Amino acid sequence: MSLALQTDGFDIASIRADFPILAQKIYGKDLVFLDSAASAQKPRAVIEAMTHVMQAQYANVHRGLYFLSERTSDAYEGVRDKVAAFLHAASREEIVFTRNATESINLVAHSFGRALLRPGDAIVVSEMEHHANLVPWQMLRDAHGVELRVAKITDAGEIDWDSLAACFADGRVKLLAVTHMSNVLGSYTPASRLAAFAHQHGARILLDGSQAVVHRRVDVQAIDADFYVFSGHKLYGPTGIGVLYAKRDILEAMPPFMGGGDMIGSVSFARSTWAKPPHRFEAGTPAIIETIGLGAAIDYIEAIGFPAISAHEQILTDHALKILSEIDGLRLLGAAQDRGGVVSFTLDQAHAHDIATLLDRQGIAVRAGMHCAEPLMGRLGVTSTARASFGVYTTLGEIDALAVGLRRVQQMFS
Amino acid sequence: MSLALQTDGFDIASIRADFPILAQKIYGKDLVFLDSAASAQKPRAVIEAMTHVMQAQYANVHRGLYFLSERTSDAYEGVRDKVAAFLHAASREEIVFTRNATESINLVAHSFGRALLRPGDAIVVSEMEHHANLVPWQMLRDAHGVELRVAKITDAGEIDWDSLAACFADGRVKLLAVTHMSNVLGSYTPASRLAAFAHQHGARILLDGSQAVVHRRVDVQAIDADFYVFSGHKLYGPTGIGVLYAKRDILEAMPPFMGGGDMIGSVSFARSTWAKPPHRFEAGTPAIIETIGLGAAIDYIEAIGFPAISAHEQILTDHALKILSEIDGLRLLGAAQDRGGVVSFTLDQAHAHDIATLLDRQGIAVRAGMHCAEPLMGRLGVTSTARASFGVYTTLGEIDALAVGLRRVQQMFS
Amino acid sequence: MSDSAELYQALIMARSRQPRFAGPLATFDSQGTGDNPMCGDRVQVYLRRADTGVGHVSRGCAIMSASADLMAEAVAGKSAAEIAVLSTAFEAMVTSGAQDPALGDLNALAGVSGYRSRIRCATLPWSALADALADDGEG
Amino acid sequence: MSDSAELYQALIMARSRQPRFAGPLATFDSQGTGDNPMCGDRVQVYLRRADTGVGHVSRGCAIMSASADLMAEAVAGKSAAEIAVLSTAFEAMVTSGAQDPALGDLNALAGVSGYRSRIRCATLPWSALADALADDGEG
Ligand SMILES: Cc1ncc(COP(=O)(O)O)c(C=O)c1O
Ligand SMILES: Cc1ncc(COP(=O)(O)O)c(C=O)c1O
Repeated sequence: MSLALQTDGFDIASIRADFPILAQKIYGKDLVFLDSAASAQKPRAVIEAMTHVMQAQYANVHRGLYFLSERTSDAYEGVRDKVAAFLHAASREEIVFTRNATESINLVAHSFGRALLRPGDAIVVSEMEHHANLVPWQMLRDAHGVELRVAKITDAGEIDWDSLAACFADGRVKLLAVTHMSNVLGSYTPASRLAAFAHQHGARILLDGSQAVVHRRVDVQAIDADFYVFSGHKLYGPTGIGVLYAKRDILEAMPPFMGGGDMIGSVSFARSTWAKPPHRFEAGTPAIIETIGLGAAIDYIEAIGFPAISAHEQILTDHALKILSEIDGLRLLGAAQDRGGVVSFTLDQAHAHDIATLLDRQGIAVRAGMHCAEPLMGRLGVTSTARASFGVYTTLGEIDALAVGLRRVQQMFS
Repeated sequence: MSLALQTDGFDIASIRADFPILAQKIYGKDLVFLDSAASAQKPRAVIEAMTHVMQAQYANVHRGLYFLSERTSDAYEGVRDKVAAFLHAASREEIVFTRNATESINLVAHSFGRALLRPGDAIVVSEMEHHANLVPWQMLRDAHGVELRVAKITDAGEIDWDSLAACFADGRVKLLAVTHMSNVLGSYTPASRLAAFAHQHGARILLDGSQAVVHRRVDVQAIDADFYVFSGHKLYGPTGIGVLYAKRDILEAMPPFMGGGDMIGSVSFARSTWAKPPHRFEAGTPAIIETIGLGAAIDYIEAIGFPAISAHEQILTDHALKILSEIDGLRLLGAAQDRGGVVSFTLDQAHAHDIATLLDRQGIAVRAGMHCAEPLMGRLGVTSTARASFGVYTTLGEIDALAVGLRRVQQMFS
Repeated sequence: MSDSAELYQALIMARSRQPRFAGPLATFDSQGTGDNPMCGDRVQVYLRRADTGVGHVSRGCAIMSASADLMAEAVAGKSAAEIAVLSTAFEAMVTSGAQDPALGDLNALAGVSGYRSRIRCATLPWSALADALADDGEG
Repeated sequence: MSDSAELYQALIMARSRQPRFAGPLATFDSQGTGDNPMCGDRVQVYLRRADTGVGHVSRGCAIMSASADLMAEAVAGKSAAEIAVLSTAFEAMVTSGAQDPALGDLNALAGVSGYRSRIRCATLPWSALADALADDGEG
């Protein structure tokens, strides 16, 4: 693990020291955590921000006229500014807090889908979507009579533009909902090109940024995204907090998703009116402590800086692709030109489950299964894969450890 | 504040020491926190449980085959058992995790409401509902064509049974959605009597336990509740986590609310099938850290014990009602026979906002406004109230401080 | 309590208790309303355009009703353009706490800047006035 | 890696690599399927009632396919009631890790108890068999 702890301009030793969990031993071995794409570990700054609110500042937000509530409201609403800046949104009113990326997409499917799409309109997703960006559209289809179309991907794991064009040919598509980075193949999709394509065809675009936002600077205005979603917990923040970005005019036109406190204008038994966005979409007591934790996570990442993070993860990914491809009987899935720190593979000799269990006993955490992307498994001709994914704290040495571990698994199975 | 720190069999000094925030000074004054009904403060045990997950155990749940994920899944699912025991549910499968009580009610309105109620069916709420238990039913009414009826309350702030009976007279009511304790008047409603009444009339009952669950032992089987909801953050737990209890057969019959990972059986582009309850209703990465925090909050409360908590809060409430009623020009709202630790009032001389601001500068936190119960304000003939509410850490001395503070406010305004 | 004196100073207490411009005008050209759904505050503003006479009916806290009354006094006889300037200066003053000589008695509300959640109380009458000014009398 | 040896012991490796009861039976009366949607594992079980002959088609990990093969061997010739007893004992054994003399070679799977998320792999074939037993041949 001492190998190449230091990549250029990136003080990995000090970054690792920021994550208390990395000092854990698993079955007496050093923890090699290669499952950040499922959920990332939390730096001390995030843990402390959450602890601080609870110890010194906590109260419910928005409606309290006293000191603690005002301070907590300021901190909560301050994170909205932070997220707006993080995504380079045009205004803070375009940032809606949700539980996770899944809820963000469901919110859009429900509010935009039922109110602004009409039966007969079509929605396009790609073959490499996470269930979170597929199932809500199926539910909308079944409830509301829209059509759901699937754009193919190439064998390399990139958008198949011919197939996409065919999906749009009849002019009925009103929404393209597509991942910005695949959680299985690591492929980045060309977000601004896809947005321009959708817009030329009179459709809106939703980008699932759950993976993408972790590895690179995202600029929703430069992309010209209509909707952009992500989860806090993959971005080194707490669970229970997610983000929906949507353009202001779209949010203004959308009815609420859930009803309750904080999202209303006025309420009478006969009839209620809605608050303006973003509050219209945040019913009830929000995830106050978690939102503040997300703010700390964004500060942490911004302090390292995306140029350094992207460069580091590029080195890791290149190294992983090279070293894993040298293992006989290992099949790497996907070969996109543009990819982030996620690598999926299968072994001829051993099933993904067996790989994960045997690596675990060496202290190495990888994910095995369908990765909430069952239809993609079918497309790839596999029933499951093993997946290693990288974060700011991942070292080249850990990737070497993975390769050594995989060879040991092969030995057992040969 | 030294006055009566000790009520019988209840070590309030040691309880207060468990809540780090209570040592804060506000504008140089001791914090007197009388807004627990909006959101309670967090004991060290909750803060530490959350910190511990993030420092030593964290990983995403359910799908990981490695050590950290297994441990975290066990801890997460363990809280389901804990909540089931806390509410005395018949099985753990009857406990669904949500963000808050508001989402729990929206889930029921959406999934039960759209799938199991038919246009023309009626829903009954009371005049003293929080917006969370009114607006979702209005939205369902407008989208789905059910009828929404309002049962009156008496001047004392109790359910008006004649009015309730009149609402049910035509046999079209299929759901009674009613608070178990008013967040404005403090009234407890007779939950099991209401449940029996609803059932005799062929209706289901949903109880909003957001306030009730904090002060007394709730037994959903003894009540025979069909649905019961509450929020973690009012129960000394973190934000971002709430609970929906529903009887097993009802949950089985309900379609999902949101779609995504973890709630599916199998997924293909053409069609997906749903997991069994409770997972069917928990799409995407759940609020893992917060759920574990809720577990710690329940342990904390159970260690004190509801008999002691209820007795303590009864003493506080009786004292507050007595001492506040001695203030000239102070009007107490509600006079239910059975009430919990929430007291609302108005002053002839000063508006609720002014009261809250002036008390704040004395370190006393109370809430002022409509308390997310705008229609109830109309019923009471006020536009807003000031509200003091009590928790396990509240002392008789703090209530005395409130009375002193209110007299000072009156002086300024006289 | 002494530091609250800064907010609840004599002029504000006096004007909330004995407002000079309370009640609808006998004749008026347009009307505007300010609502704060979070707390139930409501102010209605009546505007007579000829001399920019303003009357208000305030249902809410001392800050809000004093602000409405001081506003009515400050805008009397002013043009719409002058009112717009005044309104902007007022909002800046209650947000920053920095008194502005151009605001005269309105500066009594500077203390509200220290009470984040109360700023809205002070500005609500001004929203209602803007609403009245925008009202062309046909709505 | 040495402690993994307990789980992936010789019998399991052998039976997953060279199963003895793999493939559909030439003639069978009913069929059952076990699916684990979380990981994509699937096992199909073919049942001939006359002599309780079982064949399986397993697509999944070593634990699952070895378990299917050992199950086919263990239930051969047994009555439905006997199988129910065996199945309950098997589930208890893989959950607790306590070997049970009545289970014979099936005890090779005791090590799975230390791997919480893998217990489902071992029990999946048994669910498929229950499914086949419940199938009256008309479905
Ligand atoms: C009676 C009642 N119901 C529902 C709610 C809503 O709770 P939450 O905002 O946590 O969803 C509250 C608290 O605000 C309440 O007091
Ligand atoms: C591409 C992608 N989309 C959506 C999700 C769903 O995220 P969450 O479970 O946080 O809602 C994930 C992560 O699981 C993902 O990788």
